[in-house]
Amino acid sequence: MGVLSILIFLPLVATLLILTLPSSAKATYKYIALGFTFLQFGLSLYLYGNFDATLGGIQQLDAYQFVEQLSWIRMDLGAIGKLEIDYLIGVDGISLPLIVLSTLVMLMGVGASWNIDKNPKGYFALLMILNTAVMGIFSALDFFLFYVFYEVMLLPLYFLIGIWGGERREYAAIKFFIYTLLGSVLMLLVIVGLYFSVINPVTGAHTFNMLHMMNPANYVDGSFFAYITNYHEVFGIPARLIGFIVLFFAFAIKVPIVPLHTWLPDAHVEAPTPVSIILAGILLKVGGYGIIRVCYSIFPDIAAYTNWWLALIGVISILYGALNALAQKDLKRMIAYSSVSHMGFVLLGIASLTAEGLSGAMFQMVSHGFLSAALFFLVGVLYDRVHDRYIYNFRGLASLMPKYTAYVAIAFFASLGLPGFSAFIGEAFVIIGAFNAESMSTGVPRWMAIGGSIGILLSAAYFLWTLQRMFFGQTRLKGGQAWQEALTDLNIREQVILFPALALALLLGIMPSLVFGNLNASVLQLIELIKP
Amino acid sequence: MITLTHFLVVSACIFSIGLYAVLAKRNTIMILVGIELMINAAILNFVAFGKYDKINYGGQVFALFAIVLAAAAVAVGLAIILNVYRHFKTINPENIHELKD
Amino acid sequence: MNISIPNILDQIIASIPLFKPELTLIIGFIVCIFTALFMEKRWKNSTFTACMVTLVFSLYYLVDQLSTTGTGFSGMWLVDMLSTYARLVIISSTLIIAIFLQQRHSKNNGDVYSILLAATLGMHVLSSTSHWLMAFIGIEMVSIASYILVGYFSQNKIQSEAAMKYVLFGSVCAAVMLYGLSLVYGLTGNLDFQSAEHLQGLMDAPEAVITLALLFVFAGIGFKLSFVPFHVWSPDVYQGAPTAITAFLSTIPKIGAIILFARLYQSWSSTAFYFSELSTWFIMVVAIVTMLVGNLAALRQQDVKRMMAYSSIGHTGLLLMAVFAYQDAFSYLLFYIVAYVIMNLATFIFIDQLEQQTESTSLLSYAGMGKKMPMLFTAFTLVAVSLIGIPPTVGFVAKLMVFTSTFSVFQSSGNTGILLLLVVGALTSVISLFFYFKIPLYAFLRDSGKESYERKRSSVVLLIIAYLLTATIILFGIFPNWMMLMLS
Amino acid sequence: MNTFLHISPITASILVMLFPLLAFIIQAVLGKKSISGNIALIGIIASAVISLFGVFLPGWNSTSVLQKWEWFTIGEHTLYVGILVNNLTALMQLVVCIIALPVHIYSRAYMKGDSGIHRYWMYLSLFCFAMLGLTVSLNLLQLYIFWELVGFASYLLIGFWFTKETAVQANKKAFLINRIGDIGFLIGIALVYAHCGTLDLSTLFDQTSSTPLIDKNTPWATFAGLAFFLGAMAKSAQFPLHVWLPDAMEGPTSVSSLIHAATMVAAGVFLLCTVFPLFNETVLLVIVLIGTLTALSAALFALGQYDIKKILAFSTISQLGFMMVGVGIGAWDAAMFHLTTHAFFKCLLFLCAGAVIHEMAHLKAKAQLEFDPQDLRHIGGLRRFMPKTFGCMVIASLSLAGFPFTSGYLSKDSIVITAYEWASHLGGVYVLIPVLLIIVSILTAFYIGRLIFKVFFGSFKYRSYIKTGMTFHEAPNAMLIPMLFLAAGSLFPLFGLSLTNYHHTWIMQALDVDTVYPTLTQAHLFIPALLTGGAILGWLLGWNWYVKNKYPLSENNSFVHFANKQGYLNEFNDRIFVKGSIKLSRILYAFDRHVVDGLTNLFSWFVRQLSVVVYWFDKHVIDGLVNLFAHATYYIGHLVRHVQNGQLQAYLGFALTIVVLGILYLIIK
Repeated sequence: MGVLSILIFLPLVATLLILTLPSSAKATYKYIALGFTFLQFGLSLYLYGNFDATLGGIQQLDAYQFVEQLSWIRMDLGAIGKLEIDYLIGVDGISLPLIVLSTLVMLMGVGASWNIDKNPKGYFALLMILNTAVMGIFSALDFFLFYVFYEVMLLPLYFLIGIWGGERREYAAIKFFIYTLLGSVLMLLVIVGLYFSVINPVTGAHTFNMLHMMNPANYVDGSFFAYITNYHEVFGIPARLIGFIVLFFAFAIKVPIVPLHTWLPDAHVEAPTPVSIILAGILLKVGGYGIIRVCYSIFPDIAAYTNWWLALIGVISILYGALNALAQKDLKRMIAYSSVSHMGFVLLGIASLTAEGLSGAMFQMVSHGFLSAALFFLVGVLYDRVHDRYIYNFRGLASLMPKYTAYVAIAFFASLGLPGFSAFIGEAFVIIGAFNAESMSTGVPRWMAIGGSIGILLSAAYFLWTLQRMFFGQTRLKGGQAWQEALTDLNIREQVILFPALALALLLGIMPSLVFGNLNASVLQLIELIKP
Repeated sequence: MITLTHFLVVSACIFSIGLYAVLAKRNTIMILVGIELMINAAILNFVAFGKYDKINYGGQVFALFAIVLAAAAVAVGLAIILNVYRHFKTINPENIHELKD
Repeated sequence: MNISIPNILDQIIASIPLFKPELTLIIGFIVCIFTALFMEKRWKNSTFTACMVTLVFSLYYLVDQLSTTGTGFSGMWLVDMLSTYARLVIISSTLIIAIFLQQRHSKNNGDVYSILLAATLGMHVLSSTSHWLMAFIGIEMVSIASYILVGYFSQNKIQSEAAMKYVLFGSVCAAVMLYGLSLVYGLTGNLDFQSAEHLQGLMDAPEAVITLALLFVFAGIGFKLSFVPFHVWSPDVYQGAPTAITAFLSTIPKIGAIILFARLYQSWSSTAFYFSELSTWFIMVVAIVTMLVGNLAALRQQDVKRMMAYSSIGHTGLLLMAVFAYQDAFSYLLFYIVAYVIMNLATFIFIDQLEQQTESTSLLSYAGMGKKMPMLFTAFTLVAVSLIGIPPTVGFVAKLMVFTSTFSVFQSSGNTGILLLLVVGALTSVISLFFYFKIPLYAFLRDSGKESYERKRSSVVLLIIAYLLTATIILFGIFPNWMMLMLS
Repeated sequence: MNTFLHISPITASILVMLFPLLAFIIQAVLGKKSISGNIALIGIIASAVISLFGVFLPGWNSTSVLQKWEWFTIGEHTLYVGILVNNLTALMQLVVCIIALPVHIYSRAYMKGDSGIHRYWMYLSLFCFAMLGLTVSLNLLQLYIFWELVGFASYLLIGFWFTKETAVQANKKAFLINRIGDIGFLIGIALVYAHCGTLDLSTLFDQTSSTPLIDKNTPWATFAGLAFFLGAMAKSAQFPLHVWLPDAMEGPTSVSSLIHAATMVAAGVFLLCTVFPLFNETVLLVIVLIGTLTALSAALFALGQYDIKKILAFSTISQLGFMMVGVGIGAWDAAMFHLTTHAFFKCLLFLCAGAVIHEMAHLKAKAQLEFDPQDLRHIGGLRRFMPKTFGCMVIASLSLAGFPFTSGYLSKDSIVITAYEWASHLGGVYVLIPVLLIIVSILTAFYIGRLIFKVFFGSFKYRSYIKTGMTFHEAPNAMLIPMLFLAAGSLFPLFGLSLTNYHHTWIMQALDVDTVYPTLTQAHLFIPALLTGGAILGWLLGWNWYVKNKYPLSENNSFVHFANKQGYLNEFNDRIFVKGSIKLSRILYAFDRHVVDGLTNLFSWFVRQLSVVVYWFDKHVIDGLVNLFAHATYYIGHLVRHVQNGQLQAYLGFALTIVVLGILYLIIK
């Protein structure tokens, strides 16, 4: 039982503990959850500390770290050979930052759900299951395992949104679920296809091992997804292209990209604050991670072939999301759309196929992780006080709750890409990478980069507009006197949750090497893989 | 001289008649009768073909079994129809549609 | 072939060992009839006990039959791994059904068990023969037994109507099948569909007649498997029949039929002649349509049993997919069957429990029940998840294996239709999410206006069984090879 | 002298940066408790001293030194943070310190008693840190970071009185328009990085290396150059991105003086000087044109203003235009020189204006009057009440107008003359540029004269109140001393003892860039004359028009004719120039307000509407499609159920019909 497995299955223990405890001890649930997530955070920091940044990972197993490999499922299916599934987990530069991020955001999430009083038992149990699934996704190296975690993640979310959500929670929950499942069942077909196209060079059996799938040598000639001598076509489209598109579709739903994003505003708005924190902080990253780890690593040839379109989609998402955010009157919705815009940068960076762009995208994912978490938390603070998020109902909050305003201002400026904060590094390097793409001749034209940079301008527009509209000017509230009393300034707990996130944003903005350092080898390796 | 074709034609006719009864009759008993007819058509075939099956009398044996099973099925059917009549006071399948979407 | 009497006798005596489990069943059947007649007065549950004993015994015989393979009764009786495992599944699920019946219908239920045993016997016949005569007998036995089971407890209109529809529809299909069989017999002169001359006869036969014959034959099997267009009876019957019987109908008869169908298809699709082509296309088209119809129609259902009927239609589509991809390796076919049986039994037990609580099988009556009985609904939700085919449940593994095998067929043949089959299979599972998740939706997300029901007649035994089944669903979902070890 | 403290210029300049940062952090931690501003003051004093003795004196005219530390590695490239100390940066840093110091002192008195004073000092220190960091950055990305930070600080300071609607509108506008520029800057950086793989100024523009990294005559270089210039345009409020600066006057006057007059707005010019080697002819020409246009338009706008700060704001814009021209014609040394001198006198102008406004505001408050304390029409004849302020202001204005003996004279000459040389070298229409510049400087003289006369001469509207015991007195020493200091700085001696020849000023000698075109000696004669003459003329007109707005001369004067002539001249001038130009200015200003600024607003409005449309699209089309799909599926499900009508025979019919159809199809096909 390696440290990574412990990291993954620790929350499961918490779940069991919570479920076994009688409801009379409901007060302790949150402390259990908090304790376990803290433990996890510690473990992830341990991983971070003992991580060897020189190893690349990506498609060679020996370059992964904290690897654990157990043969899990061996089934003889007669004519179609042996089913070979391993419990194979490991960490490389791509997954490490996301793991650390997830543990942190989970911590924030638990902190944010401090005063959940509706059936805390179920709530924290589900939260912990979700936690396990997320950790699993980021460290699984076997496609079957990956898929299992990927799907397991959905169930708790459905209930977390559906039970603890807002008025239209049923709609939001099922919409989210259907969307993601649609992507993942199609993904399952591609997984099966890959399974038949790839053989484990050692045993000669078909395998679900992702790393084997990344190596062209392991493909069976004439198989459906074979690298060379592949005549398979479906409706005139080459098989590998189909496979890539389907996988991309599956993950793009999670990212989400326009026009597959419509589950996101509903899910975010209806979800309770902690869940939207986790949604924005972690689950969107699963999409980006999937694109890098699965689509690009397993179909590098197609990746190089389609990146023009991916970049286009990225730019569209950036601008489209930003414009939508600009039009919002509900603060939470506004932030949800801003996530769409910011995740567009991730896609653009990935599609640029340059070291700068990819690193920028990864960095953007990390920074957006806790920044959006902080933003949603801030919205939650307001909502807790007066149960209203309508921007026009607030005016001049600055003089009413100065601390809160300060935090909001910092969070806003951090996420609109003010230098010195992490988002800037991410976005700047995505742009730089996109510009670089032409020099590297990866086929992403410069006007896309410019389009992306316009997105930065727009993000400034909607954040500043909100800031000016809600917080500055003379204090005028819809709720009148009642709200005046209700709107108390941040308390200690809230500050304790907020401060680390924003501090981290600043820290990473000043010392990006904290992330880039561990990223570089893997990114270069990936570039190598894609550029034969 | 009666050839195989005659048998087949006759059985086909019987089958069709049975089918008609099953689909068209407004009385469950008649439906049962229709079923019986269909089965008998098949039995007729079996016997007819059995004439050409030299090795073991598969056709005839099958025919026997079929008769027995048909009888059993019909018996059960009648019992159930009786039961239906107790509840519905009718055996016209048109009026028996409690269960539907 | 030598047909002198002593030879035949020798053969029969020689085949007895292969027939032990069925013999037990037959004996048990008779014993049950007598106990039901005479002992019930003095000793309640005597019949039940007798039935259980019988089942256990035949289970035992089956287990030590595991290694043996062979044919008996001049090739009419065929014992191989597939049939043995199938019968194992049948027997064990019959055990559960028997307990179910005993828990639910404790009074004047004597004859049910004998009929149940008869049905089981029929199923055994179906699953271990390649001879049309046996097949027909098996089908009829199962059908007649099921008619009786459905009609047995009929106290109200609905149940009697269900019985009537079932018997009439079934008999018509049987008749049609019989006619088809007669034609097949005429064409081939041999009733063993694995034998050479049978295939030879089909090869030489004119296409039109083949078409007629095959489709007629498939009608009979289609009725048992309830695939489109022979599915129409199942929603009504499932809804009308008592829940315990529905549980029986939705699981056991399908096992035998699917095994038969698998054998049939395997032997026929081996050649490249019109009839094999026909059956290939038939299965593909029917599978697609069945999955679509089943899942789409289920979307609108408000009655859980009816919904489950449609869901089982949808699963029939997937079973057909498994049959389609069935070559020598039967493991995933059995795997899917087992998974399907476990899931359905669990589901119907839960439905029954709730029916006892709320006197209704309508989804609306589940509103807000999640708070009152969290354990049950959590388990129920897990089963639903498994029915959709989401990991980490056995349903997912089963589905994955079916897809896998189908894909292997696709890769070898490159037939785009198969890809369509796969895509439909995938998409329908998304659709199915919608209606399966109505259960947790109502239970957890909605609030009940009504006051809580008084707990009455909720059988602990059944609940325990259901929970165990749920546990196995998860367990086999995570470690499917354990089940495979049992299967091979 | 460079043995001072025995620290290298590098360390020194780091310290210079760090002190304000330290002050900022301390005050941020202290929060409301730090209202005195002592911390900020100490910080800036320390910076000033170190920057003068530790960086400037040792660094000046010695070879440029740099030191860099690895920041992070991305891909194959490693980025460094570093400090670059050469004449340019050292000078800029010193200027910032020297200007910031008096402003701090001034603010102590000026901002006394404001409720949010603690934030004021915090922001001010933050700004100083960012600005000082900007000056000595080695790495373009690092530069960009500080570049945006100063913008952020200015955002905070403009919106300092955040309950004032206009103020928050203004700071939003300022930040957004600066964002446009920043994106230009970022694109420039991206391009440079994409082609050179490094962002270190030292390696990029390494004069010594035989093969320069950048071939500036490539299309991308042009593109990059324009991108950088876009950045500079927004920061330095060049037309048409100047619209934010007048609004920015909503901030406290002391802030305007430091940020929006002396230092931050000059950062654009500084940036262009830094990346100067990148520019090719095309870019430079664009810079010249935009610069001239800005200078001219802003000067014209300034003519018709009544708000003191607005006038000064426009004059700042116009002077920045001068500097841009300086850069554009390749004489960025001249531009830097003007930047330096301008920093002094423009800051001084603002401080004086601040003092005046301060007093007016006091009066307004005490006498419960309702008027805008910044409006010229309410102010007048103050020279009696605040002579010292008057003195300072006069010096500053003279310097701005470019009278001899002032620093403005030298620096302005330097630009205009070089422009003339440049033009005459190129010939043709290019001559228009220096001509326009001369006209602009005359206009400058006129409007600043107008300001002076209107404020300090004529009669004071509210005398009566002062008669009735209301005190209206000189600014307090805390405000006066900085002003006096700056006034001293606005005179020529600070820059060199030569009265006339700017070539002898130490700045020009140090930064001397050799221009391709020859120096024309005669230009050094007539252009200054022209400028001075024009300036004097402008002031005379102003004097005649605003101070004695009637004919000054009596009948029986020996100079009657001449006087009359002069009178005619006056009238003539009056009709043609003054009235005309003022009208023109009004019209143009209206144009600026309603068209240029209007365009900005229109654009923002347009984006708003677009966003609404897009959202509608998102909600109804895309999401609509999704839901439509769901409902369609649902409806199909409904259709499928039609078979289940409960009729047994219908079921049978259905099933068997399908079988028959199947048979028929199979047989027929």
